[in-house]
Amino acid sequence: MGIFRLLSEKPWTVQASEDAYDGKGATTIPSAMVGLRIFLAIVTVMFLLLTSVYIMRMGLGDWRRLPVPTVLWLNTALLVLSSAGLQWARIGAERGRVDEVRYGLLAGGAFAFAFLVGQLLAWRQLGELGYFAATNPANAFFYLITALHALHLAGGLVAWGRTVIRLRAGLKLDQLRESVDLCTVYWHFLLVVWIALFGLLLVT
Amino acid sequence: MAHSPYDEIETVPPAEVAEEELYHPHSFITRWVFCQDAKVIAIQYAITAMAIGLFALVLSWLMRLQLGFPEQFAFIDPPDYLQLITMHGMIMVIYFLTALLLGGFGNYLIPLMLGARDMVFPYINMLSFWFFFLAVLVLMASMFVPGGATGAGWTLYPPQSILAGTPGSEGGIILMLVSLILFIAGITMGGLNYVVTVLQGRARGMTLMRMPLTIWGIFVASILALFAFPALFVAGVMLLFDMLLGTSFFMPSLVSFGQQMDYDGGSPLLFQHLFWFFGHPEVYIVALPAFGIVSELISVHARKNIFGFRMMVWAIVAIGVLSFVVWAHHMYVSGMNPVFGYFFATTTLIIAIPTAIKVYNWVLTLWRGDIHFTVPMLFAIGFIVTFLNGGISGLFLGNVAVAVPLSDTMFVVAHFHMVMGLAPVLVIFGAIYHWYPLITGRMLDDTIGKTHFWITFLGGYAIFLPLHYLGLMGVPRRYFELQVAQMEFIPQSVETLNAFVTVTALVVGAAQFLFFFNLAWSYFKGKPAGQNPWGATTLEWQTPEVPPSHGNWGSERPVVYRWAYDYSVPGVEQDFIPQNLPPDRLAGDMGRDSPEGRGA
Amino acid sequence: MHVAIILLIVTIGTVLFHVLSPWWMAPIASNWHFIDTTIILTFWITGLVFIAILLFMAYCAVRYRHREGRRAAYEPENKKLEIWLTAGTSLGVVALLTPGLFAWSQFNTPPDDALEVEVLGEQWSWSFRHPGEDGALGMASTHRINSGNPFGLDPDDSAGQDDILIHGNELYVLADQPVKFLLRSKDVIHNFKVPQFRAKLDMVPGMVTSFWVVPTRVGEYDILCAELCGVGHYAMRGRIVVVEDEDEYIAWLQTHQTFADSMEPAEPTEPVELEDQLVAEGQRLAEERGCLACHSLDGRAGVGPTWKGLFESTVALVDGSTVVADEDYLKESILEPSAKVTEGFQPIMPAFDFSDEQLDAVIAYIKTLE
Amino acid sequence: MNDSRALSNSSGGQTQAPTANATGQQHPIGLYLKIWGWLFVLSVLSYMVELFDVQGTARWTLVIGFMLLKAGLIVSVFMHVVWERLSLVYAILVPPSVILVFVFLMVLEGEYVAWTRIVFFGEGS
Ligand code: HEA
Ligand code: HEA
Ligand code: HEC
Ligand code: CUA
Ligand SMILES: [Cu+2]
Repeated sequence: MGIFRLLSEKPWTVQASEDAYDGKGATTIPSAMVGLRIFLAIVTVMFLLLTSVYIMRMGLGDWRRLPVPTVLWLNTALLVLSSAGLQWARIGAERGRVDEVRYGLLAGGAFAFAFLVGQLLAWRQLGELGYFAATNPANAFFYLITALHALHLAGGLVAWGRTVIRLRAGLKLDQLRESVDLCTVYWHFLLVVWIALFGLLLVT
Repeated sequence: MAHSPYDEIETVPPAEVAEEELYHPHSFITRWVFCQDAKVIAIQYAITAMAIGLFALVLSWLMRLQLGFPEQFAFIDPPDYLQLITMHGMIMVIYFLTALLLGGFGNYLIPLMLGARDMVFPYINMLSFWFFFLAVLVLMASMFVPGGATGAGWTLYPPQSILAGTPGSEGGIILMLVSLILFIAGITMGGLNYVVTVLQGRARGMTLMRMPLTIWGIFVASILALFAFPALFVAGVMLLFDMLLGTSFFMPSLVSFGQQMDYDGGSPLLFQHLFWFFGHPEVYIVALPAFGIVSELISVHARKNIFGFRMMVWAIVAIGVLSFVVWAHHMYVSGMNPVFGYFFATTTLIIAIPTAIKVYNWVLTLWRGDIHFTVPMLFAIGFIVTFLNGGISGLFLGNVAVAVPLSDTMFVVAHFHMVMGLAPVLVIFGAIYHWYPLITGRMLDDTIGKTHFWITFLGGYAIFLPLHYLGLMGVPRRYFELQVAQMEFIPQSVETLNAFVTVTALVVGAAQFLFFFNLAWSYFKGKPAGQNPWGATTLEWQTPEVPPSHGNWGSERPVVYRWAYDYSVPGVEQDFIPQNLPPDRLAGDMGRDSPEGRGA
Repeated sequence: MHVAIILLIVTIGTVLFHVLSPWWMAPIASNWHFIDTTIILTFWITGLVFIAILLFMAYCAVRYRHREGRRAAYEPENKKLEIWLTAGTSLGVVALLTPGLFAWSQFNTPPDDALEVEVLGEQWSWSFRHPGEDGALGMASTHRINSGNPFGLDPDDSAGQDDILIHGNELYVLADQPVKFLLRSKDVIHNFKVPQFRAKLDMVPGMVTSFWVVPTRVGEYDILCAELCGVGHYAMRGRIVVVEDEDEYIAWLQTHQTFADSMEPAEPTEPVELEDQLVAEGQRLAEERGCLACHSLDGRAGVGPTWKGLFESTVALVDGSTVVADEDYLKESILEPSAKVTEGFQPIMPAFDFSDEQLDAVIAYIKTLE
Repeated sequence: MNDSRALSNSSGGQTQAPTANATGQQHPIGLYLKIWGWLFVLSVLSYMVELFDVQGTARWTLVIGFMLLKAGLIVSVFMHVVWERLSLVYAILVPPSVILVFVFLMVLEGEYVAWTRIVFFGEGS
């Protein structure tokens, strides 16, 4: 219940400053990671809002289920592999093994690209079957949600690319550990989001 | 300051930027254009926001001309009028107030008041400004596309915002949405920066409860912004889909000018829920920083600690949390599920309690104080009066059954201008008078300042007080022309009243040029301010150089020993103790230079 | 000192304005007195707090202004005072909220004997539907709306056959008869508001909303649209007539057609000559682009002037001048409607983007309407 | 939040400041494998719901329950939240849960709109 203790402190009762606060940030986590955490919370809020709108819109009567392209299962597997790759890199970074980091990163990125391509394929397939965004709200949501998710992943790939370039440039692992960490957490997050959204698409 | 144990810690703590990593500008471009120093970014934000705010002010004159003297200004036709109110409302709320309070004041004050050298992510901070700037450009561009800017009202309700019959439904609305999306991207980057800096970047000794209320206000407002803007983002993207791809998220089946449209099954209420889920927190996003700043102004200029400091912090936090569960009070007459009325009326009136406490505490800070009626203090008092008045009309609107006749009338217009168009704007003026010496090293002129204050405060009050009564009578808002002669329930005298309001608005508007003149003139000719002209305790006045230079703190960051409100402490000769003054030096020099900066 | 004086002036001025100004709620004409009472109560409670706070500030401004040697008190908090103030405010909130919620629950429980009348809004005019003899409104939906069936009624629903369709912005209601207005919109969101009734509600396309009133005072009142609905928002007005005399009411009802009558094929009144391709094209355009939503073909004025006999007629403009409606004038009126505005109408017609051929077609069609 | 001594850093898993040396911060791979196993089981379970075509409230409770469990596992282990201080956990988890109010009300609102459509337009599902 730290938050309540914190807020009931009487700041005018003078204390020594060292006891009060050591000036090293509210947490011991690097600031970039704190920033990422908060950003993830924001993205969660965004997808939750979408989900609630989805559920409401679903109840309005004209909802036609959309056939789930099989390729999505493959894509899910790809994204899992991609996350696994990054996790591998992260463990490698913790243990100081450059090779693991390199292969893990490359595998993670490659699978993520494959995932994006797979998503495009899914769009193509649906388009060919005549499921356009405008024909039904279920389709519209499908395109909207997958597009937003893909955009987020694409953003992640930019950060990933930067890490790979810095690895190539021969930066020390110590200097890279944070970037690898950030990427990995972001990837896991997007995997959770995807699994949740995919589940939603499946059951509705 | 003594050598601190801080220096011996071998790991670089996350928030401290090592000297070699500190951003150093190398050319004119990197110093003033693509600059990563929070102080420069703050100025960039502030100038852009003030310029666009001035533009929106001019738009309000045109609107008032039409309302006050209908038929005499033939160049304003109904589509123009709708475009005017939409651009006026949207710019004022988002591009002016939000950007100025968070981007301008947030960037300037957070690092300085917390004893940090800069924001934790300076590069992202710079990007944040450029996204904002781009958003402003796109917004301006929307006025020049065929069909002009959107005229759907700042609430952009579909279906009308994307159908023929509303100006700007061809291209204006698209650019408006794009601009909003850019703005959201920018404010998210900025907001992350502010929140993480507050969490991670404070100087040693600066506990959260020792932070000045200004920072508390900006901090909570930034959190609100981070979690509220996604709702606008989602709504905006979905509206774009409806418009460009023909989807039916918000669009039911409908017949537009006799033509069956292809839409089917969507719900316009859905957009309203999303919009207000953003929109209500948004009004507190602009109110909370103003609350924080005004607490600072009152405390400094009444030479007294803010009354009930802890309550003030709790109230800010409580308002922040509650503001997410009151949104549908904007939708009492929207046809939503009537059951919601009970819930939202209750939460809405509950949120008035912490707000009321804040009002009491401001007033009680004056009580038994040593009030210096400086220009910032005057603006703070003006704020209390207008905010109180507008808050009270909020109580009418929040009480669901009472809102039924008043909703969508001039009463609402009067409410939000008092509480948002006047109150925070007065605080912003006060804040500029207060911090101008820190930014430029010179005082603003006192006489011009007082004239500016009295005209703006009394004039503004006279503009918006009568509008409440028009609303009570039933006069609707967003009407191009009232056609008083044709409507029985409106007496002829309303025309005179409207003309009076218009004239007052023009006078008040003209008075703003006094302010701009003051800004420019004092920059060159103002009285030199010295180190700490108001005798304030907070860290921003304790920098080694005034105006603070790059990196803010010279070679050593300050250490904080006390809260921000040690004014008139018994037993201490000076009437203020800077936050970074070690207890063992209490009797010594307090670094206050020119007491004459404070008027009588 | 002058700060205190001005604060006093502001306080007194506000109170005087409140008491003396001639601008106040329009006299009520319905059963919603309770809303007015709650408003007055709110004025009293909040007004007293407002005055108290301003006067206290004025007092502080005099008593605690800076003088030589003055020193402020040091008092970080005063728990007792703060608790009292919080409690008092909470009490005030309860006092406001209780009648408010009570009124809201009344607002949402229409009496069983209320007459259901439908209000249909469109850009920018009103029409109404009375349930007819069976007292029940038939099903209606936007999908079925077309020029022959402007309400979109279901022809197979027996309840709808005797529904009385009322065009032309004017509605009669009986005094002291509870009415439940069912609100529907064809296109965008509107809001059905009669200031004297206090009650109002948005009309949302794709759903039906409703509220009820008992009109209590005989008279004619303005109907306003209170939700922004496009350029004609301010001009979207109607009349509601509250009558006491039932015969008068019935006589008025009988001047309107039932749905069943309106569906009978109209006797062919001088069929429009369509020999020409161009005219056919023009007619198609006029229907498709929605001109007929505002312009009638039978001489009645709608949102816009009728097209019947328009060509070559002399049109009075708002600026007092007149023009002859030749081809050039018609062209200009379509491409740039606000250039010359017809007397008696609002400049709300959207500008249309027609090619020259389309223009010719539409004008050719207008020419045939004599 | 300010009090850095109040670390709930018990199990030793802690991401470090960039330049600090990683001292015994490795997570046992076994733990990750176990979690992966659980995730797999949970996914299978939720697809079973689909397979056996459970309907109505039960379906929703099950599906959402499994989903939340999975999300919880991933967030707490892979994103290291279990090892974090409570206050940061609040800052990250509280705001999204406030949205649940919104979700709930939107479900009610959807039902209400659909209801008016069925009653007055004779449309609907
Ligand atoms: C800074 C901006 C700001 C702030 C702070 C507020 C504050 C409040 N607002 Fe306002 N509001 C807007 C900006 C703001 N509003 C805007 C922009 C709109 C219109 C949007 C649009 O439609 O375009 C709007 C519209 C709006 C509506 C919708 C009206 C309608 O369209 O039908 C409602 C309804 O509940 C409302 C209520 C309130 C309430 C209860 C408060 C409260 O927080 C006020 C609390 C303050 C006080 C209560 C004063 C102090 C109290 C005391 C000193 C004690 C006395 C009190 C008691 C006895 C209880 N506001
Ligand atoms: C911050 C918000 C803000 C501000 C400051 C204003 C300022 C003014 N507004 Fe505005 N207004 C809105 C927000 C604001 N407004 C909104 C959200 C709407 C609703 C739009 C909609 O319906 O969609 C609206 C609508 C609105 C209407 C209703 C239109 C209608 O419904 O038909 C009117 C009519 O009189 C009006 C008038 C004015 C006037 C006369 C001023 C001013 O002239 C008041 C007096 C002037 C000042 C107090 C000085 C302020 C100075 C600046 C802004 C310059 C900035 C520069 C620096 C700080 C350096 N406004
Ligand atoms: C929303 C309502 C609306 C629609 C839709 C509309 N008009 Fe009009 N129109 C008006 C109004 C109101 C006027 C009178 C005011 C004016 O002159 O601008 C008018 C005037 C005119 C006039 C001049 C008539 C006169 O008596 O002076 C012409 C010609 C005309 N419209 C043609 C069209 C055509 C062709 C279309 C469709 C393509 C169309 N209108 C669609 C509202 C409308
Ligand atoms: Cu219809 Cu406004
Ligand atoms: Cu609100």
